[in-house]
Amino acid sequence: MKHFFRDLCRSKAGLFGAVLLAIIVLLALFAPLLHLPDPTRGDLRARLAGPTWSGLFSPGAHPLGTDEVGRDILSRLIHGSRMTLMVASTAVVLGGIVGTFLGILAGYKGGLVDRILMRLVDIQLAIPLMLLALLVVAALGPSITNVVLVLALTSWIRYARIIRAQVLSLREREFVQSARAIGASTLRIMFLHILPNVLTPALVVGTLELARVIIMDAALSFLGLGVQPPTPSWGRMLADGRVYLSSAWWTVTFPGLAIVLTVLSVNLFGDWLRDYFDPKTRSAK
Amino acid sequence: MALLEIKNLTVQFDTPGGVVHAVNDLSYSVEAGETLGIVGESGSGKSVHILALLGLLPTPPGRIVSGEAWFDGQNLMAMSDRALREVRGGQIGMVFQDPMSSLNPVLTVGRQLKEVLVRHTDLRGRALKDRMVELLDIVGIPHPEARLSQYPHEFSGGMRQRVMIAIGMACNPRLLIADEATTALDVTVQAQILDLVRKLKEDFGTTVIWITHDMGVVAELADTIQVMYGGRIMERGPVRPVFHDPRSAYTWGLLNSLPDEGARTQRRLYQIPGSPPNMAKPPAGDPFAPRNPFATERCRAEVPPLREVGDVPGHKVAAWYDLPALLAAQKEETQ
Amino acid sequence: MTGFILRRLGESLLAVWGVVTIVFFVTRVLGDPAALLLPIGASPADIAQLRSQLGLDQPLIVQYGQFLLHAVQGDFGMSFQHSRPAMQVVLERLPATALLAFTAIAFGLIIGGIAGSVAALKRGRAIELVVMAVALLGQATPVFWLGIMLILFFGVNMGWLPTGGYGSWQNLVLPAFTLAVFVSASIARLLRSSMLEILKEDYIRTAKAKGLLRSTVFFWHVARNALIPVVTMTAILTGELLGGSVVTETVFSWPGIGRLIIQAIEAKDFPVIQAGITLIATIFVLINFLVDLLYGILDPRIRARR
Amino acid sequence: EDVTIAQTSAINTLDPHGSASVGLDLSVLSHIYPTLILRAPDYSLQPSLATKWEAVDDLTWKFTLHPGATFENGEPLDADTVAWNIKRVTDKEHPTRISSWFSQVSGVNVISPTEFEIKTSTPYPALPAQLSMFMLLPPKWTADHNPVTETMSGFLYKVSDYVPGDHITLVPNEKYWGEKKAQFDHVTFRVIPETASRIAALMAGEVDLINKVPTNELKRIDDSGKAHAGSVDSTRSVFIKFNTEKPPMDNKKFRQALNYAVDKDLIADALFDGKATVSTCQVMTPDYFGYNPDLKPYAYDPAKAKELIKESGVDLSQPIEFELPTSTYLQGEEVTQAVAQMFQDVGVKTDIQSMEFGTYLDKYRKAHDLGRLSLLGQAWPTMDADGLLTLFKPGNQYSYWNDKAFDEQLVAGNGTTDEAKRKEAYKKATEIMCDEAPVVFLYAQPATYGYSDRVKYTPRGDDWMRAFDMTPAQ
Amino acid sequence: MTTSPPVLEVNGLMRSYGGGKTLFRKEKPVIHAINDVSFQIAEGETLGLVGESGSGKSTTGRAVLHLETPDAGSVRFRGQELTTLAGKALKPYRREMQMIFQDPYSALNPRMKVGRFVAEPMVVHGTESGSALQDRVAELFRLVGLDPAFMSRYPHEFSGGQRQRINIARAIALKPAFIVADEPITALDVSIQAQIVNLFQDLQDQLGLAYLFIAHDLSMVRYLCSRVAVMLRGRIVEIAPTEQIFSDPRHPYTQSLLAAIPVPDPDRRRPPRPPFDVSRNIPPREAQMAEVAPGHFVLDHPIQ
Ligand SMILES: Nc1ncnc2c1ncn2[C@@H]1O[C@H](COP(=O)(O)OP(=O)(O)OP(=O)(O)O)[C@@H](O)[C@H]1O
Ligand SMILES: Nc1ncnc2c1ncn2[C@@H]1O[C@H](COP(=O)(O)OP(=O)(O)OP(=O)(O)O)[C@@H](O)[C@H]1O
Ligand SMILES: [Mg+2]
Ligand SMILES: [Mg+2]
Repeated sequence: MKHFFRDLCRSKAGLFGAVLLAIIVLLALFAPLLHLPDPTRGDLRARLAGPTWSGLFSPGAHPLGTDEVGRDILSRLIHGSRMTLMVASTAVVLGGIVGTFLGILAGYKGGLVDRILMRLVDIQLAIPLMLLALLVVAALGPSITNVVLVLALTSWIRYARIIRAQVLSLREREFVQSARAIGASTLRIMFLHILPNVLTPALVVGTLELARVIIMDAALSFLGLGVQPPTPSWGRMLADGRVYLSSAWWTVTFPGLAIVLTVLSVNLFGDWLRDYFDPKTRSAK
Repeated sequence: MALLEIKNLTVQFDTPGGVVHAVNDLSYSVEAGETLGIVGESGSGKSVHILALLGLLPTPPGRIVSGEAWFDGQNLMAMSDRALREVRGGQIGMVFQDPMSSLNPVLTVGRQLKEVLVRHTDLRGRALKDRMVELLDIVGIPHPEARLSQYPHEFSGGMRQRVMIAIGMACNPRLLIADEATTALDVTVQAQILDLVRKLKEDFGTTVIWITHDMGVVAELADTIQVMYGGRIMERGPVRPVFHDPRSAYTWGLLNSLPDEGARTQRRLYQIPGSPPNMAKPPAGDPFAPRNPFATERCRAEVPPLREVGDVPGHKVAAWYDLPALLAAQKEETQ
Repeated sequence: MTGFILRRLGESLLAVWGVVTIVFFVTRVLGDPAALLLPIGASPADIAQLRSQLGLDQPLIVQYGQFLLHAVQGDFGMSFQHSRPAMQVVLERLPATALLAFTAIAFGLIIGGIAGSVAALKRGRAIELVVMAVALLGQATPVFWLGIMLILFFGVNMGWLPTGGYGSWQNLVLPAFTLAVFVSASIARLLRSSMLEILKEDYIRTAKAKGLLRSTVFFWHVARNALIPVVTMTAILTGELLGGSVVTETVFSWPGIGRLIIQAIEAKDFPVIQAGITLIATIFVLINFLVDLLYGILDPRIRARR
Repeated sequence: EDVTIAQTSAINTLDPHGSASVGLDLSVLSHIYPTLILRAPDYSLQPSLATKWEAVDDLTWKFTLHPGATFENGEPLDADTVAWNIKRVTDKEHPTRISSWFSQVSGVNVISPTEFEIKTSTPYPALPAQLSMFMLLPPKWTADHNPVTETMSGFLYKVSDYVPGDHITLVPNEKYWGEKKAQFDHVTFRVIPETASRIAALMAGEVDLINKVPTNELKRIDDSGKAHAGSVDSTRSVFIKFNTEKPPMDNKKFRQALNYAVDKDLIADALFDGKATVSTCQVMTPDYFGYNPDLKPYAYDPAKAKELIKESGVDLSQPIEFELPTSTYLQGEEVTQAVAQMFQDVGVKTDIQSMEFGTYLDKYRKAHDLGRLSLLGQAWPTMDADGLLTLFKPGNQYSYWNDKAFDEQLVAGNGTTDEAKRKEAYKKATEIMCDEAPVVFLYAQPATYGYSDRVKYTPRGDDWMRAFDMTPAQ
Repeated sequence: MTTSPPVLEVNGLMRSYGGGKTLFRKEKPVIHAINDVSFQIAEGETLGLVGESGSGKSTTGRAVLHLETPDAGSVRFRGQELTTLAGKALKPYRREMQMIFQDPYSALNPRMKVGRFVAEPMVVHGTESGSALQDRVAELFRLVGLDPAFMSRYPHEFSGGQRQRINIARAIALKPAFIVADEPITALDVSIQAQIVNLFQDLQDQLGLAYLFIAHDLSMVRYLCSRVAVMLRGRIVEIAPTEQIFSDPRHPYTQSLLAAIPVPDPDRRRPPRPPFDVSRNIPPREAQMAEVAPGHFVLDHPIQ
């Protein structure tokens, strides 16, 4: 743990990403304690008020303005981060687990398993997200769990493809043969020998997916699938503010910025983490 | 006159584990027409100093701290990139060790051979093609014409290595540098390649630097042998005196480690005690001192300079001790 | 050769059939088009009659059989909304979609290619940081935000380009650029990382040791080998863009397939959904197939492994 | 002079009987095909192909046609043509999409080339209004052409250029038979689905007329100096529909309480910048026949609401689902959230469930399974109480409300063409509906618009978007 | 010839690659990587396997250990036929037979601590657990000459020789009876080669191991092995006791191989001589082994 922080402090980019991410996560965790205006209730008369910095600490101040129902955007952003981060990270992780597993399976087993899985990927890619989303709503009804499900469904293929390619080359490495030589089972080889060696690409895909998934939440809310109003989420805020982009820029720009910052921090921190967990680059003792 | 003269070359790597002192104040020269065999511990800077010389060192993490390398009156270290590219491949041919990864897998062998010829010679069209075929033929690849349009993966390891050598000598370089060029090959192919290099020397007076772990190859091919350890030269000189009368404890250890030829007489091979130095924390004095049973206090404290020894001119050793004397003393003791 | 192609084509056909089947059954659970097609106040009897007119009163499996039977003959039925052959409705939109997709991909590849190469070759310099930061922004910026900002600036404030629509090259610039930003961001990131890998390879050192010109090393040795992942990504992106980039099409009023299909889904226009997705799936599978062929050309080792 | 009109969605068909969508297909096609009657922006019915019409008796309407009218190809626009067209849409074997509009029409009597009668099975006072949405096709041409993809003009304009999904351009029809004049050399309908893009196109001078502008943008557009913007009341009422078939919505006191709980004025003022008009305890706007001018909206009285809820004895522990069709009504999401907030203020918890409009309609029309609360906006194109109110008639699948007394008044209202009698019946009906409160009455959705200063435009609250409501500014 | 019973008997082993249609060629040529390979290894014996690069040495090693399924032939381990076994049935034999790979760099899992890597065979076979396992790993580390403190390090922190020792520790963890060592010293420098070879010997003395020792370095083979097999294009062309083969090579390829050994003595430079032309002397399929002296077999076929 000590190494962890010392290493982290050495990398400017990694530290920046980590601090930023920590702030975002802490804000999300402690949102209820921050005495922010209620994010789900607004004053209709104060709707679409622009950001004002005068009297910042007075109760009626809206440093980032208000939305179309007069709710404080700052408060919605901070409270929304809970839902957004929860949904996005669950979806990314879920998609990551499934995709990584299937990628390893396809790559390691090869042959028929591989061909079936890869055609499955083709099929999945050809079906538009919207149809998939509607199907899930129709079949299971709208709920947060289903949002996560849809997002994870669109996500696993990206992992699977990239991991599979990686595994194809790993499979030929001698340590895999060595594992077979000692009588290790296929599952053991897949999880203990191959998996740790594909975590890096999985991490890279994951950081990229995070951005996509957060934004996708906005698309889903057009279908009524996303997070239900008035619960705040960044995607929802993007979707709802869209109409007002030209007259009330703050409604969309701040959630957009929040997404960009989150993605940025996750990327920077992820890059560093990747190096940290790569034993090759971590020989600093 | 020396074709290549390296002066005070120091190369370091910045790694998370600290600064690796890969090459330390290395100086030597190679005469035109000479064949220099370099042997030594892995990690002793054999490959790195060659890469530094040719401007091929990966920077970062590598860093040339100081040094000059005079090739034919020009300092390679001070040369512009552009000028250096004229020298590489044309005047200095290079053969790397790993034949599996040193050829570009997606280009045909012919193309990879052609590139270097087009770059450094005026051969074009028919003449170019003829030269390519000739080169493959020289290195002993059957059906050269057909092979030109094949990809590296269609060649066996030995054949790939021969292609690498063909590329290295394609433009009749004045200096050919081979870095463990035959390690992965069986001895017949190795012998073939050694014959080839000898022929090259005879026909063109090519100067050769041959890096290897195989003492047999050095004995067979080289005029001069240079033994390296910890980024420094331990011993250097014409092959005969060095093989027969090693003056460095490390050279002595190396030669001793070889199995006897002929019927098996030893139960165990001699092995040098200890393990290679961590070049991120190099020992203060003689890098070999920690493993050297003959080491003195001075060895551990102070880096010995390379000094002339023995009767054969050019035989030099970097050691504070006098090995023959010590060995004689030891022999007496055991008796 | 033919063996591989036939097998691969067979698999592709199977994949298209899979897509079509899934879509067929999925659409049927989504709702009833009859309720949407008739004006408010239409009686249940009217709706029932329309349903039988559209053939929706038959058992699902019969409908499916009929659909397959006609689909293999290229007949995807009449659009419920447009009262015209569904495939015709879809194909009308194909040129616009293809134009936008290919322009965006082309721009994206050029910009992303340059950016990614620069970032890889100038590793550790300030320029790498700048390029990668911009690429990250390009990936994280919501497309509609970017689109509308571009419209407001170039269309309204400057008046240089039309705010939307389809027709001349001016109409194409903004939507293509919007998509290209996204494409180039992906390409740049991918190309950079794959180039960094390639630059470490021994054969690059060999190429340099031959004294080759920098451009030769770059184009023939580095770029060529770094291309494979880029080709994979380009294929996915092309497929996605040919399937329609709904948000961009909507923001720029571009008459593409994506929006058509979304509208068809909203209106439960089954034939158009089915025709559209069959077309997309076919294109997609075809692209993947071409990519597989291209792999073989790019990397002779893959050719041998088959 | 040219004019460009932005539409929110692409037209689907060129067959005027193949779509019931007034704002899209029918708006475009009404430039090409003639109607017997045209509705003016002030909703008055104006002669077009028909010069005169009257109710002969409760079940018969007589029409007189413009003499000598023809289609562009010379086909006559006479009584036979009208009869053929009516037959086309009332053909029971091959119904068209608009057949339900004419379900009461039982036959046509051609008297002379310029005179004919329409027979209805029951009194149909709204028939002329309904006919203002009914366009005529040339019968002979239709026999060997596909009206879905081709057109044959019989009115002011004809098609010159059509790119499906993007735009359709019209030019004047030289062979037009009437006195009106085509005001523009080119009329282009362009598809611009995204609101922000539509406003941008107007500001950039690319289009001359847009609709469905969020109310808070109106002032900005108007102030820009490049265009004008405003709004009028539309004929569409927005309300919160109760599914009275599910408890506790069967409880009248509870329904009334919810009406008291909503601050309609605040919604109209704040969310719609004062551009919306609060409904007067009925779903009709003043433009409807049968509008009851005497009714007053439920006052905003949270205290009373709470009291009534207490009296009703409804258990409030569980949230009530509140269904919201997305991207359907102007600022519908905002209204729903505002209302939900007001409900909460009186202790009624709701659970907003947004869904895509198609899904919503499916629940509403087919599955008959609406949530207990849902946001709905309804209008009736003939602007007659017989129509809009029928949607609440017991037994009607759209009703979700079963009230005998209300039913009796509706039966009385459409049993005659006598205006006084009808008015009386609807007055009673609306009173019952106000008291019984099967919905939370909210407001008339504003019809917002923006137009460039190249044109003059008379705004209207029904959905028609027509070039002949505009003139060049000079 | 050998006195003790054979631990391993290989008979008529075949393995080919390729074949089938490809995208750009009508029919891919079939590579007969190994063709009719037969030999025996006695308990505690070391058989050297040398030959041309690409002659099928590694393939033989892998096929013997059932890491690759042979097309034909039999592999008997202590009398039990292995080629017909699969999955679970094979597992007990995996305990008894191990492999040391050519490349010490790629044979270690870069993401696994070496202690765990060495412990893995015992975990898989459930022979040891808990602190006993730790002790055993430490013991193995000492046995191969590594400091047990290195257990929690990652492979990249080790030198080539140390890595090869880790590989060996893993291979001997289950106290196997037989090990295939595939060019275990090729990539190492001379002083480390000596260490490894000494280690092999020590282990053989302590554990009674039998080795199949694949190498290019004939002087090392001569030093270490009691018998030598020479491979050429997938066939064993000669097999004999070491001294027999070095003193009296019969097959021309063996002869050229021996003649090509570089001698580490500058005074005795090998005279250049034309090498054996392999491509013109590929042993025909029907060629048979002939016993020319007791225990000395040579493939009998015409030589150009
Ligand atoms: N890219 C690099 N990054 C960090 N250290 C390096 C790098 N390349 C070489 N080194 C270090 O430089 C030193 C010299 O390495 P070099 O490759 O020259 O050894 P060598 O003598 O060629 O060994 P071998 O016989 O194994 O090829 C070693 O300690 C090595 O760890
Ligand atoms: N997986 C494979 N696919 C196709 N061909 C293969 C495969 N493995 C080996 N071969 C081929 O089989 C032959 C024998 O290969 P093998 O690796 O056994 O040779 P080797 O004797 O170990 O060579 P080296 O001394 O170079 O290690 C070679 O021609 C090789 O190209
Ligand atoms: Mg080296
Ligand atoms: Mg091998």
